Amino acid sequence: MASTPEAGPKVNRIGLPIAEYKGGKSTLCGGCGHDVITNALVRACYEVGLEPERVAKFSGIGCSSKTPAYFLNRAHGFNGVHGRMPSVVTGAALANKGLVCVGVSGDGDTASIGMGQFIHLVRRNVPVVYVVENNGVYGLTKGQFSATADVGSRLKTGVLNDLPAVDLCGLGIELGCSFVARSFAGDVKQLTEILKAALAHRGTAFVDVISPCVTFNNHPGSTKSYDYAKDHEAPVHSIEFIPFFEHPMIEQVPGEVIEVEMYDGSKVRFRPVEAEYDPRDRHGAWHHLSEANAKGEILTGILFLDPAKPDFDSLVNLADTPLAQLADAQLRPPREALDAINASLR
Amino acid sequence: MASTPEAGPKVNRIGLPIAEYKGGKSTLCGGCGHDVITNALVRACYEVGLEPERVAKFSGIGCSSKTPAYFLNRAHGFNGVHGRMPSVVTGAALANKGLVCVGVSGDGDTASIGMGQFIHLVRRNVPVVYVVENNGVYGLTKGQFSATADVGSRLKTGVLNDLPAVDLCGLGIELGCSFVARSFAGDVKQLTEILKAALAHRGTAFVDVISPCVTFNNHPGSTKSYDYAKDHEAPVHSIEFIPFFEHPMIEQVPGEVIEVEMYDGSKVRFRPVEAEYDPRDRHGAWHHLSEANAKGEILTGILFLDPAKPDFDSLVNLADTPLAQLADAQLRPPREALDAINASLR
Amino acid sequence: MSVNTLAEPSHDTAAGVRVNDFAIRVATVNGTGSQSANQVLLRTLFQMGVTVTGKNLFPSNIAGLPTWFTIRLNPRGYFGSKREYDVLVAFNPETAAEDLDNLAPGGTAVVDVKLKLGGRRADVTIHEVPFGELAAACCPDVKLRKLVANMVYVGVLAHQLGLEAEEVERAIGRQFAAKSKAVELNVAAVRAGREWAASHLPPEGRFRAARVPGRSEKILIEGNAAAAYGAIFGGASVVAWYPITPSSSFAEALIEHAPGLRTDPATGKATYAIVQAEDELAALGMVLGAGWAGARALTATSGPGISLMAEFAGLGYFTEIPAVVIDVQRVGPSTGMPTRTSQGDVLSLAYLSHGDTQHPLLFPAGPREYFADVVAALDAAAVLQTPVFVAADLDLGMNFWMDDPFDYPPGPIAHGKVLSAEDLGKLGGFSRYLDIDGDGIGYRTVPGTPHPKAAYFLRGSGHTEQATYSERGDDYEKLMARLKRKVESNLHLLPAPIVESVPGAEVGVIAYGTSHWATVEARDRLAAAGTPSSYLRVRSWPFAPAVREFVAAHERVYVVEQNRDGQLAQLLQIHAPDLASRVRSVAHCDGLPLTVEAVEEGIAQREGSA
Amino acid sequence: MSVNTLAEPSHDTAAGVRVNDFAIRVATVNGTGSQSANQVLLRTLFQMGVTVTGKNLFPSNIAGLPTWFTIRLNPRGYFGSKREYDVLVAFNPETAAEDLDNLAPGGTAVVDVKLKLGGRRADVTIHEVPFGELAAACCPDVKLRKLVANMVYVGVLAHQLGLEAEEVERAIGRQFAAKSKAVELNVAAVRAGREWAASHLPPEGRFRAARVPGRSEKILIEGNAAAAYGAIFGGASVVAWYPITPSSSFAEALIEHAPGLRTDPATGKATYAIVQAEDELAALGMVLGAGWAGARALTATSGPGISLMAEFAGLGYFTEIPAVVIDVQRVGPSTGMPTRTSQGDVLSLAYLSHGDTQHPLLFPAGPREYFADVVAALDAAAVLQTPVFVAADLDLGMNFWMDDPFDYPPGPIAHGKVLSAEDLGKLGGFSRYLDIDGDGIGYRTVPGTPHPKAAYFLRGSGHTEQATYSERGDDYEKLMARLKRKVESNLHLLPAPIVESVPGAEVGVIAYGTSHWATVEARDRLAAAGTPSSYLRVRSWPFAPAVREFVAAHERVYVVEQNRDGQLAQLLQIHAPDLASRVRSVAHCDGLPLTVEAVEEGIAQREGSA
Ligand SMILES: Cc1ncc(C[n+]2csc(CCOP(=O)(O)OP(=O)(O)O)c2C)c(N)n1
Ligand SMILES: Cc1ncc(C[n+]2csc(CCOP(=O)(O)OP(=O)(O)O)c2C)c(N)n1
Ligand code: SF4
Ligand code: SF4
Ligand SMILES: [Mg+2]
Ligand SMILES: [Mg+2]
Repeated sequence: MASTPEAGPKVNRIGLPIAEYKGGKSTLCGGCGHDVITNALVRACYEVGLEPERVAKFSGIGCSSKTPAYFLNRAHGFNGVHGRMPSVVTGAALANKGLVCVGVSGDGDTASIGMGQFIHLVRRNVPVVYVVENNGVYGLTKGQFSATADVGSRLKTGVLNDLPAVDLCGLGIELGCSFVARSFAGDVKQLTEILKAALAHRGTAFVDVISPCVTFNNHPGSTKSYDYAKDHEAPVHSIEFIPFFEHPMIEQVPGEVIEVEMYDGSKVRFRPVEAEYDPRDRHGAWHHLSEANAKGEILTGILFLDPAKPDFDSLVNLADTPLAQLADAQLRPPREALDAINASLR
Repeated sequence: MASTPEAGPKVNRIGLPIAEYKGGKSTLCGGCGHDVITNALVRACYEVGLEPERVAKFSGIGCSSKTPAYFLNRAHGFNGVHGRMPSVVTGAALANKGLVCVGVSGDGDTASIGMGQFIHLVRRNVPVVYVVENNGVYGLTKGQFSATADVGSRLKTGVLNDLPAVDLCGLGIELGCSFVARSFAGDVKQLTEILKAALAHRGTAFVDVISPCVTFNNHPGSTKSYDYAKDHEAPVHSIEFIPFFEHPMIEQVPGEVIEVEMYDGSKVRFRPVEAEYDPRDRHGAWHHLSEANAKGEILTGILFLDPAKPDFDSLVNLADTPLAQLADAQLRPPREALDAINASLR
Repeated sequence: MSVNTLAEPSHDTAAGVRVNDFAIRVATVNGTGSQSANQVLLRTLFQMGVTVTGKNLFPSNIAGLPTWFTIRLNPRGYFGSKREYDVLVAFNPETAAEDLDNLAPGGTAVVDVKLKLGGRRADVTIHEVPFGELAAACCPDVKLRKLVANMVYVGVLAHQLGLEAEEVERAIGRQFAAKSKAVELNVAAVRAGREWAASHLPPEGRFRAARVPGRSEKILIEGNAAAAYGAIFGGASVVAWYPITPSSSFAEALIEHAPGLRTDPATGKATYAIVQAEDELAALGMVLGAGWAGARALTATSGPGISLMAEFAGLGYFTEIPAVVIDVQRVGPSTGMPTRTSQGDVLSLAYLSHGDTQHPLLFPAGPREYFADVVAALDAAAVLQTPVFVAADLDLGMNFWMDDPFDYPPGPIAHGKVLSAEDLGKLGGFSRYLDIDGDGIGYRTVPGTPHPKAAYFLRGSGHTEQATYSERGDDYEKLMARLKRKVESNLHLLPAPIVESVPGAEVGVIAYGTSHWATVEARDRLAAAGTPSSYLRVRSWPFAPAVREFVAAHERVYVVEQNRDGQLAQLLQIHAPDLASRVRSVAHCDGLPLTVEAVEEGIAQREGSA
Repeated sequence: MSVNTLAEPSHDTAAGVRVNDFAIRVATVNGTGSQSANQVLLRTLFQMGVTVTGKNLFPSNIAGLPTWFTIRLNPRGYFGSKREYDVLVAFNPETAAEDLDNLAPGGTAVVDVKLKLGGRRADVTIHEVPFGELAAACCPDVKLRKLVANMVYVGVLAHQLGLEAEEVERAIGRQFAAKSKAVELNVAAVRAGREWAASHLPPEGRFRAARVPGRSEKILIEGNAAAAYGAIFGGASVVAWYPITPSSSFAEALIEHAPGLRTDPATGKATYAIVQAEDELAALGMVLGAGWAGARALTATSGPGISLMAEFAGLGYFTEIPAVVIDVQRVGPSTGMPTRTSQGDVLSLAYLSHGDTQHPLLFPAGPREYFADVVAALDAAAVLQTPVFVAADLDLGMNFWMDDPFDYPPGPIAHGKVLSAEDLGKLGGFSRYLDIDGDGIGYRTVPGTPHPKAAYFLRGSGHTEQATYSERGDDYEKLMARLKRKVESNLHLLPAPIVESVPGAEVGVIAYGTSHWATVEARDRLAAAGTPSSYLRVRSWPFAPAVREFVAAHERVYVVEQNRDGQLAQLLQIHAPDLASRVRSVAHCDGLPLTVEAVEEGIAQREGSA
């Protein structure tokens, strides 16, 4: 990998130092999980050698949704309205199929107000890396429970959540999302590998990251605290991402390792921790996840993956040139065409 | 059952003839599946001897959503806006916990525009019989595909649907909905039993009914036509509903039959068709459904059932008297209470 | 579109026969195929060169409820509706008696003999026709008979009105396009009707249609289809929509026509994307995402969709994203009457979203203008970098209109101020929201522009000229003032009002959109009755300076529109408070296309008490 | 609330010492505990009987950004804000220099010695305080030191301003309620500050606070908490909400206070339901469902939520469902400045939804009135059977205000025309939308009413007086006309304007909501400078007849408000077009509470050019 000490490059594949992937200064609380994810995104983009200008960043509203301002200053960003990022990404992805879309949302932004749009984005398999920074609360509005809060979790004020959590990964699997992952801001290594794989995916790459809110939901009694997540994290496999431009260190894939080739030729290797966990098996994934949830475990890893599913751009049969870059002659039919229409209407 | 020819009563348990459960004249197309469901609802309410005045009817917008005007004229009805029935029901159920709420929606109304609210209603386990009259299209706007249209289904115009269907039952099971059923307008007997069981449930009783649109989606090539559904229906069990006020004809439950007691003391007996189908097993239900979908089968029956899950009214700890009927003295604290507040603010 | 483009010599003849100057109402049940028959009638008259309008009044369900189709023939080029009808085809048993009662005295009714209405009125001519028998005779297939019966009334009318048989058959050919069996069947049914009429009815009716020469350039088209062509020729590249009457036919026409006109010949791939969104919030979200990313993006909806778009509309305004929204207005509020026409969304559109906003509105009156307005809106949105709304309505969108042919868009496609990588190379960077040119409009870049300084961060929260986050009051005030200036100092980008000044007239009349057509005729009637008036047709908002001048030049100004509260009149009162007392509202909305009588009476009454 | 309820004798003394007549600004970083310190300051002054306002200016994030708290003491009972501040606590390194530069000449600054600002200005007094050391000395726990340092500045100010030690400690006791350890720590910190000041600073500052006797009845409360009490005493039974600044504290206060006041003593169960909805569409949907089903239902939100509620608002209007929506306005459009105040939603609220609508609006100015307005809105909604909006704002909702105590609601709870089963037994049935009483208001029933004729079918589509489906134009027109009449002929249900007529004044001033406070003072200043004016405070819309009369009685009428476009002025121009030219807008919105200077200058300028 580009970041291993041996290679030790100051610049990446396309000659950029990591600084060129950074964003503005974060205005989040010190220790907020979201800042960790921001850094992982910076590192992932740097390591896979993405041109920052090819990236478009998206978000809704919330502390999490502020973060696109804190990475990739050289990429355009769209910080829209609360819960409606999916539709904005969909439009942008259609307008310019050459973009690498990266969306960051919160659990409130996606699982509460944004639920409908999220599901329809997944259904369309819109090409985007869709990160939910999941802290179980509305950070920006001062800590009310969101729809991903677990039954029995308590706020600092003592308020108890008695509604079942929406499991966005379970939902993703049910909906046939082509890339469903969960990680934890306390597990940066795993998170970074997952993000790199997500960037190599064509279609909706959904990544739910437990991202503790240190100000409102990191106390004992919370099920989204650093401590709780550390104690309950259960990775289903270890993940190694091998970008298309690198040769794997070990050519031979050992027997228990599952290798999946991504759209751009990159490879992801999974070494199961949970025996026989195969991320290509949708039924198995749902089953494992559902059982883990019942036990209170937080299953992490790339839970499900289907690199072959056609993405929305290909379903729509878009022209090769991005729509946003079409010449006028392609946008407006000639005068004769209108004459013919007029004639046909007589 | 009240409707068996032997008993042959002109009136039901509470002394009402079936005519008292009817509504206005339907303005739907002749042969529309929705009218069949309307009739099944009339019959179910009649047979369980519901007081019509205790019922509140709800709907969104669509051909399906017109139907609450066609049953139970003696019940109040609320035909609101497109896709937002769940929130309206939630408010009404809180306002008057004594109501039996019956909602009718369409696949467009629920699975497209209404997806977010639907999920949150299920999450809260709001007490309502929630029927989706599922025809895979927007009937009222002349037959565009909805989000439940299957991949590969074709419109009369030849337009092909290339997006995967949202399976509302699968979604319900994923979300832990406490009552998930699927039926078919061509199978009135099953449908009526399911609806009676739904009326006896406390919590969200979700019933997805394949309800062909004879005008826009009943042609060869459609996967929501009468013919297609007849050919592909796969009931997981036969269902017998025994209302709380009746003695079962056969006291002894045969070995393979599963009996579930409902909130009001009624019983539902399931005789598996699919070997070992147990509607109390959430994992099994999801698995069966998912496999059936892959095979193109339409699994019908009460797919999942959890009568013990607390409903929203009980979570909210509502007063015994419905909020809508509270006396003024319960709505406004006394003068002394305000004096004390004023004093506390000095 | 100018006033009275189709004026033609009067055809009134002696002996009380009315030529090309009457209205036909066909009352049927929806879902029974009567629409095809009515289209054939309308198209035949159009092909004969007659000035004709067809108004379809249909219920908000799919089959089984009453529907009326009204065709007006007119020798003076008027396209407005009138209250009365002179010829009736009563085909719906449920409404037949009422329909007959409302027929103008002296009129002619064609009714099914089974309805037994022959003796109901003495002051009209009632022809009782055995439709069932005639249909059975010409259509062996029992299932199709109901459909075919409709064509029988076309035949009866063809005889009575004197429709040219060739043109009827040509119209049938078009209506059923490739389906030759259907053509045959329908032609046979028309003949059966005509033959029956020839042998049972007087040789000529009181109401006659006669060919008008020199009309070969005219086109006949549904408004929404014209708008779809506008989108195609306007260069729209991303269209998101959610089905809703009466806007769906816009998207459906686009889906039909775009492949033939906007497919890349080399690859066979589409130079556009049309997405059926999950609702209207998502539709506008997609449009904003696409517009921001450099597409020419557009959506079409109706009232309920507009309400749902409010939040995104505010985002588009505040962050300056090009977007076009077509609102095919229907009767609100709420679901209201989904299949009835209205201009009730004007105020909502103008100020859509919380906070201070101001969205340019365009008001097309006919299909040719609707085409041009969609092109203009796409250009204006790109140049102004803001959502632009085309306020059409059901009457325009879903009815077939006769009009002059479409004009090819005059200029090149306008893309506004977009900086390329080369531009940035020269400039060394840019400030997204800085008003360097003094016209209130900044320069933008689109994502994917290959230059390290191309990016900016768009946000719906407060921002500086450099697009950085700001909570400073002065940044906010400056931004908001510029947004206002941006629109108001670039009004030349919007279609200009059309003024017809009548020297010496104390009265001014203002109309917009489809209210134009009844107003034109009402003004002529009022002038004939001694009240001449000047006229201004508003084609966009914010108002051009000419609007104020027009109000200032008249003692009393009547604003004609189709809503309850006189919404455009209110906008005018706000625009010109010093002249507000001159502005009087003639607002009328019952969901039907505005009638000449409603306008005439509305103005005359107020003039009487002036 | 009347004008100048708190007038008190001036306390200005000789030797340039200003008593109870100056403003303090505390500049800190948010999330560092400074809010508690500022509350203690404010509360101490309040307890001393001083007329005092506290304005919290905070950023839209949770921690680490600049925040300012401004306390104004005033001997004439004014509650408006003024532009200048006289005493500064500069605690935020990032803004300290700018904050110091803006201090009024002659002012006093308390700054951290570390900032090295001692020599920055000669025309103000700068006290450099070793906050770090002082905090360290009194707080052994390193983690808490940052918090405690805030209390040290309270101590320094207590010394300089002459705050009564007992009252400071009482205020700390209240602030930290049961947490006795926190109380101790903070009391110690205040003492440390005071002692340091006593030994290092001159014995008395130029700015002094002095007890004002006879103020024991006053209350101090955050506006949204007052509104929550209003909901509790107004009998609200179903409240649905979605978190959004600056409305969340309304729901949170309700969640805090309802259990103690609205629990059924017999069962321990709640006589209300509070639901956190998934978004604002759902929140209003729940409210409409509950209102229809007979609950007194309410929601609170801010601008973006209002936009999302547009469709449901139209449904509520068209189908006549009681509902109350509190809009705690912030700066829009879009996300805008979520933690800044504005009156920018007025037009959106008035006409929320597509189609013709008209929603009653209430404009509370202070907490006591906010309480009363929520009660009044619940009653008016029930009686009028329509959504009623309470248009508050961030300044009112999230700041602490001194006010007279709450009045117990005068009459019984108003439920409007609801028919019981017995009523139906007597009547034999009813027509939901029939105007039998001639006041535009029909009778309704609620679901569950045990009578076979109780039911009706509510629909957002066209309907008859009997609530049956209708697409008839005349039914629609009749319904829409009645809806208009219903509101406009029952304006007595809404709070009446308050008028202060000054004989002979040519100038009239109109304000509403929180714009009132700066306006009161600006009028006094203008009068002193030779421009006397009459005053009308609008408390609801549609306007009562008195508003028109007021405009008619003055040559020039200035409408003061906090938005860009002069939205209420526009409503007034529409309301009285014949007087529209008299209406002038003094609109100002930078997100900060309106200042006296902005109003004074706004009017004076326009008067100058009048
Ligand atoms: C329409 C709308 N409603 C409400 C809000 C207020 N709001 C801002 S952020 C937020 C929730 C954020 O929660 P989440 O997405 O979980 O992000 P976090 O702050 O926890 O990272 C809410 C409700 C808003 N901005 N817009
Ligand atoms: C906000 C809004 N958008 C769009 C519509 C138009 N509309 C009416 S019904 C309908 C879809 C109905 O589909 P479905 O729920 O499947 O009902 P069906 O007619 O098929 O029974 C749509 C899109 C509307 N009424 N409101
Ligand atoms: S409030 Fe919570 S989510 Fe927001 S920045 Fe602080 S720690 Fe992060
Ligand atoms: S259009 Fe389809 S769904 Fe609607 S009434 Fe007709 S058959 Fe039923
Ligand atoms: Mg969160
Ligand atoms: Mg449907």
